[in-house]
This record gives sequence, C-alpha cells and structure tokens, in this order.
Amino acid sequence: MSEEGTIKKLMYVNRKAPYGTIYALESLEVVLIGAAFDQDVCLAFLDDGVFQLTEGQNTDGIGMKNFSKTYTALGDYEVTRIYVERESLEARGLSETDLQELTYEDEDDDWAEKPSLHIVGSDELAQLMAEQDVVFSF
Amino acid sequence: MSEEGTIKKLMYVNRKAPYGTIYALESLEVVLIGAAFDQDVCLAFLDDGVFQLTEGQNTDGIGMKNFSKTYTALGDYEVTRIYVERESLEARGLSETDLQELTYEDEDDDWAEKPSLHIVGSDELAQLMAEQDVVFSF
Amino acid sequence: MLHLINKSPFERNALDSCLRLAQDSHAVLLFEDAVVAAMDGSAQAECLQEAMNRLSVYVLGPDLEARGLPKERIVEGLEVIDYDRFVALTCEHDTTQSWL
Amino acid sequence: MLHLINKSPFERNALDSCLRLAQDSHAVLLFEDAVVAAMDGSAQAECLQEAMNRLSVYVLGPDLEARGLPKERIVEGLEVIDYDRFVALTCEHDTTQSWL
Amino acid sequence: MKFGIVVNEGPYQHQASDSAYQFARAALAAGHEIFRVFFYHDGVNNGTRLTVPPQDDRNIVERWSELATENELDLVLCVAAAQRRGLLDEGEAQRNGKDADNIAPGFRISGLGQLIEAAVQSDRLVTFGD
Amino acid sequence: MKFGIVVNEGPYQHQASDSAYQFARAALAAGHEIFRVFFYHDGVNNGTRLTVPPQDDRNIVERWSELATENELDLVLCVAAAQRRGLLDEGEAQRNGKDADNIAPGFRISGLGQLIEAAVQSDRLVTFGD
Repeated sequence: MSEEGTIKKLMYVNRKAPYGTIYALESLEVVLIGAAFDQDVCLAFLDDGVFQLTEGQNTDGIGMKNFSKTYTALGDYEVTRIYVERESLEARGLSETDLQELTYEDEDDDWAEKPSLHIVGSDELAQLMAEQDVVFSF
Repeated sequence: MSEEGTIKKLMYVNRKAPYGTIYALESLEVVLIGAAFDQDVCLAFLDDGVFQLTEGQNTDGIGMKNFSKTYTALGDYEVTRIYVERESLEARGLSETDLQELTYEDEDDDWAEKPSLHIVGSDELAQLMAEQDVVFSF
Repeated sequence: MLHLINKSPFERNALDSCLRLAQDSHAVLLFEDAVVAAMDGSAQAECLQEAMNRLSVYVLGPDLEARGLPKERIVEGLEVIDYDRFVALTCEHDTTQSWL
Repeated sequence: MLHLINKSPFERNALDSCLRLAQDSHAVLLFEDAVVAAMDGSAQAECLQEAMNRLSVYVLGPDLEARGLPKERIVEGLEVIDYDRFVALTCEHDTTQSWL
Repeated sequence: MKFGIVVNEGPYQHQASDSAYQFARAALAAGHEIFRVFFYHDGVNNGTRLTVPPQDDRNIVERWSELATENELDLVLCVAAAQRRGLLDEGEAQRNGKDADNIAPGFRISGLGQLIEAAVQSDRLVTFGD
Repeated sequence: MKFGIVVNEGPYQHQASDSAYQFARAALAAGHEIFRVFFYHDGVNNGTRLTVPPQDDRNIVERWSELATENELDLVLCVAAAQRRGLLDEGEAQRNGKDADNIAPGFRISGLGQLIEAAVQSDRLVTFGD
C-alpha cells in the first residue's frame, strides 16, 4: 500500500500511562493500521509510556477495555522494533521483568521467534529518534 | 439567591496558565455567575495560575479572546479576596508589580477603594485552603 | 480535607503542589494515573514516604490493577482501597479538593 | 530535528524529556503555555540557558504577548519568532517532533 | 450524605468520566443521594447521543443515561460550555438556528448557577477532571 | 513544501486547534501546500457544525471550514475517534441508526490510513495537541 514506493522511517513515541487518557489505546490503533503501509516502523516507550507494557493489567475494577494483550500481537503485524528507555523504567521502580514479553517470528531466519522489545539507554534512544523521518507523538 | 440561607466558604483554585487551556476563562465565568449567590467567596492563584493575572496581555497574535480585563471587574461583583502564592510567583520570575492591580470599593468604609489582591506565602495559603467548605478546581 | 490526585507525579506537578499545601492530618488519595506514584523503589517513593509521616495516604486498587502494578510492590504503609472506601473517605472529610 | 514544546515546564515533564533526548544542534521551539519557560530569573532559566549552549532555542512571540510576558524579560539569547518563522523552521529541519 | 459531582472532561479521552461514574455508582449503592452531576468544560461532551463506541468497549454516554433513569439523577450540561463545543438540545438548536441537536436522554442543559447550587446544597462536592 | 498537519485536541478546551490554524494560515501565505489536516483523538470535535461560540470570541469550526473552502484543504476526521465521541456525517449516522449528524462543511470522515498517508506523502508532519 505504500504509494510511489516511498519508504520512510516512522517512530511512534509513547509517553503517557494507559487508561488515565486514551492516547495509549489510540496510538495502538494507528500502529495496527499503519502496519499495512510497508514503512520502516519502530515504537518508543519512555516516561510514563513504559506503564503501557506492564504484565498483568486487569481493568475489571475500572470498567474499561483492557487492550494490553494487543501489544503481544504486534509481531504478527511485522512491528518488530520496540524500544523502552531504561532510565524511564528505573525512575518508576520498574525493570524489564515487569513488562510483557514481546516477540516476532523472523521470516528471514526460518521463522525463529525473536524478542522485539529492547531496553535502551537515553543515549541510544536519542540517536534512534534523531534518525527518524516522521515522529508520531502520543 | 442563596437557598435556605446556607452560606458556605467557597474557594476557586486556579493553577493553569491562560490561553493554553480554557480553564482560566471558564473559571472566571463560574466566579461571575457565582457572585450572585451571596456565599463567602475567595480566589487563589498558584502554580501557573499566577500567569492569569499578568498585566499587559495581548492576544491579537493568537486570535483568541483577551479576557484579562475581566479580573479588574471582580471588585464590582463583590469578589474582594484574591490570593496569589508568593512562592509560585518567585519560581516563575514574577513579582507583584507584574500583576494587574485589583481593587474593590468597601461599602462599609464609605466606598473607599481597597486592594483585593493579596500576595501570601504557602503557609498562609495552606491555612486558607484548609478552612474552606468547597473548593472548585481549575 | 481529602485531597484527590489523579496525575502521575512523573508527568505533572499536582502531587508536589498538593503536598506543599496540605495541612498535617489531611488525607490524600492517589487514583487514575496518580497510582504510579505508589511504586516502591521509584524516584517518587521517598517523597511519598515523607508525606506519610504527617498525612494519611490512600491508593485506589482498581487503578493499580489496571496498570499492572502489584500491591506487593507499593510503598509500605500505603492503604489500598476500593470505590466503596473512596466514597466513605469523602464522607469522613468535610471537604474534597481535586488537584487537576 | 525541530522539537515543539507547548507545555509549561513548571507543570509538566515535556521540556525535561525533550532536553534529555534532543541531540546537539537540534532546535527547540517553545510555544503555547511553554513560553513561560522563557522568563529570566525563573527556576527554569538556568536549565534553559544550559540547553542553549548546545541547541537553538526559539520562543513564539504571539504566545509570549498573550500571557503578558515582555520580550525584555526573557532569557538572553532566546530568539523570539512569529508564525511565519515557525513555518520556516519546520522547513529548515527535516523532521518535527511534538512533545505532547 | 448528599453528593454533588462535577465532570470536567469528555468521554474516552480522559478517565474522568469513568471515575465519576464508578464513584457515583458506589455512592448510590451505599445509600447516599446524588443531588446533581454537573458537566463542565469538555465534560459536556458526555451528553451526546451520537456516540458509537466499539462493540467491545463500554458506552460511556449510555451508562450515564441509564444511571440517571434508574436513580432519577439530575445530569446537567453547562449551557455556555455546551454551546462552545456543539452540544445542543432541541430548544437550543432552534434558538440558534441549527438544523440538528445531539443531547442524550437523561441530560439537560442549564446555566452555571446549577453548579454553584450543587456546591451549596450538597454535603460534598467531588470534582473529576484532567 | 508539502505539509501534513495533525490536530489532537478539540476546540476551545486546548490551544492546539488555534495554533494549528495559525500555523496553517502562515504556511499557505508562504506559498506552501497543505496535503491534509488530520483530526485525531478529541481533535475530531473540531468538525461539528453545532457549535455556537460567544459573539465576542472566534468561531474555531467555521474558521477551519472557511480555510478549507478558500484553499481546497482536505480536513479529515478519524472515523474510529469520531464514532467514540459522537461526530457523524450523514452516511455514518444512517449506518449506525442515529437520527442526526453533526459534521461541519469542509470536513470529511475517513480511516486512520489517511494519517499514515499524510505522514508518508507530506514533506513535513506537524502535530498539535495537549
């Protein structure tokens, strides 16, 4: 579906906690639709955005839709590069083990299951951001 | 217009800068309507709310309605106690001289013009807040 | 007075301002995104523990659960409550102030 | 890259996060409520001055004027711009990132 | 106890309306009275009957309408805030020459005096917002 | 230059729509092209023709409609975000069994693909929000 063959580097930047506002859910909706466009896509989770990826979310008590399992389906949409800022995790008392496991099957490597979630330091994240053609902010 | 003669202490707490969001304007609209209810009313400006009271606001360049002059009319609505937190002003590089002059005419003192704006420290503001029956938050 | 905080202290200044102006013996309820303030070992934990020396601090369980934050991981001494207790708290305190 | 900041640094963490992740030689535009960050003598001024050593920092004049903040009172070296220059800045930089 | 509840944000974008709803239900279940729910700022957007939320999500507007019917709640949209944002009942639509209205069942549009009255008449005023 | 503009917040509550409008005008005045203005999240509320702002204030919705007419702008409301929040055109209203629609002239409702397309096809994407 990419038009005129343009391929751009697109980054989705997620900085808000889930449920308090709708940005996390509606960001995910863009990512899923955007997957059909064959662009060079990655996701970044920083600041309170890291709470979007926690394991064990249960929204029964607040009567809202729990969309956290959708993150684990991102691999099927060929969204395979998901970056989480280490400094944001640490400041919030979280570590990688608190997050869901996110993986994809690598078609270039006999469909081997590989991690799509990468914990990166601020320096590395800054470098990744600086390389983008388009940044979507949520 | 007060019903059953109830008189409560009502404080309007303003913590947001004007124009970036509508809270400052719509807070003012409540204050003006509320003035008809003969309650014991005061206003507090703290955090970025102190920017609501600056002198010389000019909204021509952003195409929005400039409502800052309405604050000077509050005295006519018998809103005579307006508190500004000193610590909030100082942290923002402002002082009392940057704010509009707000006054009222004291009917109990031969309509003498008196200041309605009072710069108070956090301790005094905390004390005032704690005495309220109702706090409106904007 | 019961102070309601619904914003993450990592993102906004609401909790900071509340703690600056709340009087001793007042109560504070963390709910919605503010529950992230409750996590033990976070950069905000010390500030919260200090506040708990002079204020009663509560956190809304349903909002913790929604964000996947286990009760066992929150700052010690914080009381986890449900909506019924939230209502009861507003009754116990004459005035409720929302720090929006 | 051009970073757009529209939130007061006294209220939110957007400017902080931006400055943590912006690369040297990137540009930052303060507009809407973020213009309050520009005031000289504020608690944020030092942090802004430090950022200006490695980044180009601009502030939108119309938003300053709306909030009654005189150009003479802002941090030295900050460039005050209008909407035309805002558009021009987005052209000069390949990518624009909004820190919402 | 007699409660006044204020909702300052619209449906879905912020949790404010959800939290207010859960609070209202818990208050009613505990036998308390709700004097009024006042919708201000973007909160007026909770009163549109034109929402079509996804089938697997809650219907915020309908939930309020139903709670109002079951408990004879007074749900008030501030008229000034509503006009700015395009929330109208039939009368408002006619007065302002609009060809449609969009208010949901159980809601009514009235002035800001209703907020002050709720503050004065209720034992507790609880505000939900951004 | 070809611009894509994203507006994430509704009219009046936040300055986002005002800033986006001023930016769009300045871009057009400088001879640039605007490929599309995409309204997402509460931004879809900019597309209601039912607003009645105070006489002494700007009419945000009408301003967008006029700018669209004068410059053949493509103003798109995200359909998923619009349905949640009660923004409908005639077709959407019929499909969903609603008795009214509220979309303003110059706006159209379409899918999120239009946002991605705007990002890919434009030279610059500029986002205004909360």
